Amino acid sequence: MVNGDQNSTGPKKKAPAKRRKSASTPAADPDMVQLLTPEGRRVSHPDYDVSMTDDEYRALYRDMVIVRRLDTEGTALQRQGQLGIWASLQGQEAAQIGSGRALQQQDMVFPTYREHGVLWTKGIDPIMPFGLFRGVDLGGWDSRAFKFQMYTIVIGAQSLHATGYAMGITKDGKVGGDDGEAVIAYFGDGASSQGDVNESFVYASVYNAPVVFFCQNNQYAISEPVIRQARVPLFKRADGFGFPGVRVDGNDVLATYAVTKTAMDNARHGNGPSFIEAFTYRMGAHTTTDDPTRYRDSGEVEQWQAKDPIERMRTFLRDDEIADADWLESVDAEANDHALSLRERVISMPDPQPAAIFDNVYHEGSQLVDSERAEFSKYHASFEGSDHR
Amino acid sequence: MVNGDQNSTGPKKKAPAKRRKSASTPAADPDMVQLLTPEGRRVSHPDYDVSMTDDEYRALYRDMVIVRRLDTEGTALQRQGQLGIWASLQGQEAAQIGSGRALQQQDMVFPTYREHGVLWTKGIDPIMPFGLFRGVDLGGWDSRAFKFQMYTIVIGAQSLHATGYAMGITKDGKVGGDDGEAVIAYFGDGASSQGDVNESFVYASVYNAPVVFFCQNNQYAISEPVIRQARVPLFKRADGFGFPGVRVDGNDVLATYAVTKTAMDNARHGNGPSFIEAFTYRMGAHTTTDDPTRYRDSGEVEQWQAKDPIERMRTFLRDDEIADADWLESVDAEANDHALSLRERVISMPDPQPAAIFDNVYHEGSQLVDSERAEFSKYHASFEGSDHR
Amino acid sequence: MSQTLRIGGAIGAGLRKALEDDPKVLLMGEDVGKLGGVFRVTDGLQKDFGEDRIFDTPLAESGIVGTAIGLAIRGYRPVCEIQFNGFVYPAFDQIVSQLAKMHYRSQGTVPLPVVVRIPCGGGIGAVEHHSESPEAYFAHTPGLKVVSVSNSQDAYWMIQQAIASDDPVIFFEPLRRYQEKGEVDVSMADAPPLHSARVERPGDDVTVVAWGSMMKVAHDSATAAAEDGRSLEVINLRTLSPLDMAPVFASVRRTGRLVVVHEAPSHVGIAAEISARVTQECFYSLESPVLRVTGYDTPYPAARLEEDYLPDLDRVLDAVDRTFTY
Amino acid sequence: MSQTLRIGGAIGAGLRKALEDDPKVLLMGEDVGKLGGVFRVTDGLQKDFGEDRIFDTPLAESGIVGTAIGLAIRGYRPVCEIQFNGFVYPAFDQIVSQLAKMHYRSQGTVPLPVVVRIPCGGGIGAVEHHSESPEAYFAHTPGLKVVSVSNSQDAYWMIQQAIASDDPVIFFEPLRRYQEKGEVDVSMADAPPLHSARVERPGDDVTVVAWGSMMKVAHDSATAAAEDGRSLEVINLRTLSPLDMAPVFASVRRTGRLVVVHEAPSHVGIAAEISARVTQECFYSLESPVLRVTGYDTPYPAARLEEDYLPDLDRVLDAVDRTFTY
Ligand SMILES: Cc1ncc(C[n+]2csc(CCOP(=O)(O)OP(=O)(O)O)c2C)c(N)n1
Ligand SMILES: Cc1ncc(C[n+]2csc(CCOP(=O)(O)OP(=O)(O)O)c2C)c(N)n1
Ligand SMILES: [Mg+2]
Ligand SMILES: [Mg+2]
Repeated sequence: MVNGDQNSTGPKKKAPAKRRKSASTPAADPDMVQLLTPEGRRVSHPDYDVSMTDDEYRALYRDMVIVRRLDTEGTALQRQGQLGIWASLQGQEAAQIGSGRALQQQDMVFPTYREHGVLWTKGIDPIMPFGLFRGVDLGGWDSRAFKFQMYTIVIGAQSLHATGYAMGITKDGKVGGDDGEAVIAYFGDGASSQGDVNESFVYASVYNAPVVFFCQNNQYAISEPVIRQARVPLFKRADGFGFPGVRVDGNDVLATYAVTKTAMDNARHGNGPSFIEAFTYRMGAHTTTDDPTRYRDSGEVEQWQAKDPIERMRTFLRDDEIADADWLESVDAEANDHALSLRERVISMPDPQPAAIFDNVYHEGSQLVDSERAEFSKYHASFEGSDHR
Repeated sequence: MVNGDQNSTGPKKKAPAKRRKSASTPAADPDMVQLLTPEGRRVSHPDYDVSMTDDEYRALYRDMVIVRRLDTEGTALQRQGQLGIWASLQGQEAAQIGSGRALQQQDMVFPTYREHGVLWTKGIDPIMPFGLFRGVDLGGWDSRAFKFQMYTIVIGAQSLHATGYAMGITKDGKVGGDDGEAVIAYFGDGASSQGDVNESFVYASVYNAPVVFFCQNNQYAISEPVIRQARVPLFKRADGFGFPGVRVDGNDVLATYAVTKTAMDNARHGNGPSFIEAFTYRMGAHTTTDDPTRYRDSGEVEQWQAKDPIERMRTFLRDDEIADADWLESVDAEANDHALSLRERVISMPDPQPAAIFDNVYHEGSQLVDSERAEFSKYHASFEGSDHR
Repeated sequence: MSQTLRIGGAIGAGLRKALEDDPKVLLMGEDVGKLGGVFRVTDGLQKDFGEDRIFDTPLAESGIVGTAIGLAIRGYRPVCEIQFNGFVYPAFDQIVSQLAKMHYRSQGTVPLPVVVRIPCGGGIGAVEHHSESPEAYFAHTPGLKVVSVSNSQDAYWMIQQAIASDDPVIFFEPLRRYQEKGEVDVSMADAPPLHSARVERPGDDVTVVAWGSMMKVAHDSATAAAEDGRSLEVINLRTLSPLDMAPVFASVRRTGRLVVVHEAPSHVGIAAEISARVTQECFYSLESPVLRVTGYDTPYPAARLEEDYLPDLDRVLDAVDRTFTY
Repeated sequence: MSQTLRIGGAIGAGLRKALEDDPKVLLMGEDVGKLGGVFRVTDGLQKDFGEDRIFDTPLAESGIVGTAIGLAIRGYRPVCEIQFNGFVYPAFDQIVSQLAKMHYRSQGTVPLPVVVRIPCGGGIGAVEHHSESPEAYFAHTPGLKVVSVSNSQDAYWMIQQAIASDDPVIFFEPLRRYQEKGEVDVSMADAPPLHSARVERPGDDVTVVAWGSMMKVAHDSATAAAEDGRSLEVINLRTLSPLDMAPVFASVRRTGRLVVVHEAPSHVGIAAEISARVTQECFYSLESPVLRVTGYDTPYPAARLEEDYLPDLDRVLDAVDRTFTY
């Protein structure tokens, strides 16, 4: 199976409570929701908990391993000239899988350019965004069919689209009840400074829109540490706009899942917007064109290495005897297969036809574009047989 | 004297404490700083107080009476076709006089289009903004000489200018100490929704800029009640950006003075930005082109009438025997004189010369503008003696 | 069936018709609800169609257009009102980077039927930022369609056509003409296509092209010129992106002379585009270069100067005369 | 004294010189500090001039320009870096309504010496919003001055002139040429004025006008044309607002033929303005209409299509040929 169809691997709702070898002690930082420590110990939280079957625990682990492996392939493909650029999610797997798996089929996602993991949880073929990074398209896919909007590169712009879409849900009367629809808007710590993002808080609050603002605070906006964006924790921003904000350990897939599920359910039941700050770290470069050694030291990276989202989950699965070595290996093998098939399919992505430049500028066409298309074809025809291009 | 030069009429610092017949009981709403009740009773507040001489109390009252009278004249002048439009400050006299008088000479003001009262406290000839509303200029005055920037009509834009200017103060090393400089940025409740205003909060916080955001919540953005902008009190917005926010009774000139002075002093001493929500009411129309009866009922207006900033101050002055009937009358008479002299001077404001269109487009000139100016003159010369215009 | 309506009222009537015809149509903006907009164009619509469909927004233009995009993705057809021309700029990023490009980026899967209504132009003695003519910014932006109305008939039909269009349309309304009355055939079966220009007055000597508020100036000029025995052909461009040049080319091939009139500054304005296209297509027909009568390349001046800033009958006639000096 | 510098390095060297010459000069923007900007143009400047003068801003472009205006009012000379062309739009309102108009509104009392640096154009295989050419938006805005550099010598001198100017300057840098090397006379006493065009290659048959990234294409075309025995006169416009048309008029009066080249879409683009001006001034000299070779009127396409989208040598030569078909 090339995609992560959430029915087959996602956590089932109302899963039977399972034994908890180590779910008693509370987490360290009271300001940050945590259910699984960096050491892989389950801890409790007064407001949030998850009870999952072993299948569900394993599914989350599997997701994280696969999306990391696919991401590594993306970086490799760029290095080999197969992609123009790649934006790595390394280190943010728990934030993306935890939040993505907390979504229901009817929920709509408004991503940035880094949510490859969330895309996977929506059951979408992971090759989808590669067209954008390879430069064969502008990322265009049917964002409504997939319930996953196009990647947005202009920082923060999608937060308003998400809010407007959520306002539409309310107008459609699709809030209230478990089958209500909700929206999740992803953005980064840097985006929190944009006027658009703050305006989206205003609109979401005033119209009580069913939208969850999911901010992955990966500590950097390219080279700028988060202190360049705010001098207080980002999750505190929400309160002043009139809705709840919470910080979650973004490297803890269980906590991220629990917090996101609660927020999305609140939204779908008509209780309005909320803000989640997933406290995580961008392990790699901002993109393949970036050189992080210019602005941060290896010591910092190592500290976060010790909080790796996949490591801690693996430890938990092993210690709680939810998965054995064979199964863990099989997941790595499966991830590899996904990566290799992805690589082959990316490499064989065809270039678009030149005249495609003129396609879809308008839904109803335009005299101007049509005439330019005609000139273009005439011009290119004039080179037939010549050595032009 | 046509202007309100603040040395002669502003509160002196370190004024001797005076008798307080009625300064014991605390104010009603704990969330709103108040030192003078609508009934004109002095009340106490744990964090804020003012001790003023009788001269200073009277000066504040005089300011409010004069700016209201001048404002009435502005409305009258528009009705008589002498102005294109007028934006009335009626009801907001305490917010503007209280905050304006809390400023020091070296402080810079970034106003909206309604701060005629603040302008008065800066000792500026009140005729200054009438050029804008009459349409003979674009409001242009030497904003640096007056320490009072031009009126800004694009909602919220000035909040970023104020923040940038404040960043410059820090770079100049002009913070720290009682002679430090600070900036006050005025805007309305509606402006709080603008991206620019929220971005200015981010910048002010990150650079710890010496700026005070003074939001006059007059309950309306044209026809929109403040619930269209926010579902929680506006002063709470500041906290999430990392600086203090406070709500003050904007119809209480003493409380507004106290709160603003504290905030400005914090800024000038290097303690960074703060946010003040002056809770007040726009008694008149949004501007002379607006018809408030379309969107609010007289009952609401009457309720606020009972909280009138000038009334309560007059009561206080009388009850505390700070001013007698003669003095109160003399102030009304003085205000009238100001208004009449203003009216005469406004009516005789000359129209600009047509060719002024081309002046000051650039500081260093431009071939394009120069050639257009030349054509323009040639063209107009061709009408000499004709009945053109 | 014909009615007499002011231009503002005709837009309102067109909006009402669109709201009746399609439940997905929404009106949003500052003060569009209870107040009916500062020009009263949406007067009474909230009362009749409810706060769900006609709603006041927070005071944030980027938010207006940005949330309208989200609503369009959801399947609605939002009509955004920008209160005054000078206040569209905070929404510029959402318009040029999002609204204009999304259909292209989505390879045609996501149409964006969003209309942005902008009262434009000067002439009402307003303070700064209320008298701008920003058409060129939007016309230069691929992915947007831009139209400009100048009379009640067009106002009534073009707003409905813009709303029915699956492309984003920037809809310019000549604010100083809102009060002008005109006949509206509300039962017309075949309104001219949205993106078509129209010859409104045939003539032989000089072609005058204008749109929006300048149509009145163009027609008045033609009337005055006729008295001097000069026959002007007046063309109402109506659409600024795409341009409908065929009627202009046809006219200039006959007259050999063209004057283009607009309020916006001339430098890199729409008249420049028309000049370039006409010169290329009608090179041998031109008896004179295309002349432009426009606002000057300065910020919009103080109200007391706008009469001198804005193109008027005299300046148009002066240009018409100059086309005979080549 | 002459040095060999890449265009990016020459801008950096010019910035360094300006920082040394005037303590009021500041550099601000996203990642301009430690990182030295994503193109490394400001590399090393924060280290040498400190965080007070070269500082990273929050990720908010309206904030960058808006606070720069406040800093300029305070007496500083801020140089804002916009990271990529497509990200200037969130700052559009601050640029066109505030930066461009404030000097006019203040009746000349408040000069705004703010420079906004924008890496522009395509050709580097980037994703969307990184390859835009927004010159026309700014050139159409009175109150702004707009320039475009194309070689190391101009880069070094024009950035210093822009910073020294008391008017706001939008400063376009051809991002795909940042790496190209050129000689820079750093001790030159008389650099040409900021707002002057320059004939870079004399010729007799056809005039080719370009700027920024397209200068290389124009020169290559001239070289290729020469081989076919056709002599092109190449003019580097350098300044887009105001335009310096005198050298263009003089050239076209001799050649009678003009081709204008730019990356931006053609509809209401700068080439249209040049066409209109030249047709008006050189009406009797023109042997052919002014022809435009530009990007097409579509959003900037996917990277794999940009070669077909952008003007190149073949398209310029094709247009040159067509000027002989009239
Ligand atoms: C409006 C805008 N300005 C600048 C950029 C350039 N840029 C791309 S990513 C980025 C940093 C984003 O940081 P953050 O929001 O924290 O997201 P992250 O990349 O860390 O996931 C910047 C400045 C952009 N894409 N859009
Ligand atoms: C960016 C922008 N959008 C819209 C307007 C039109 N407008 C002028 S005043 C106003 C309401 C402002 O309300 P508020 O901020 O509360 O200030 P107040 O007028 O109440 O003092 C609006 C919408 C504007 N001037 N600028
Ligand atoms: Mg980040
Ligand atoms: Mg208000």
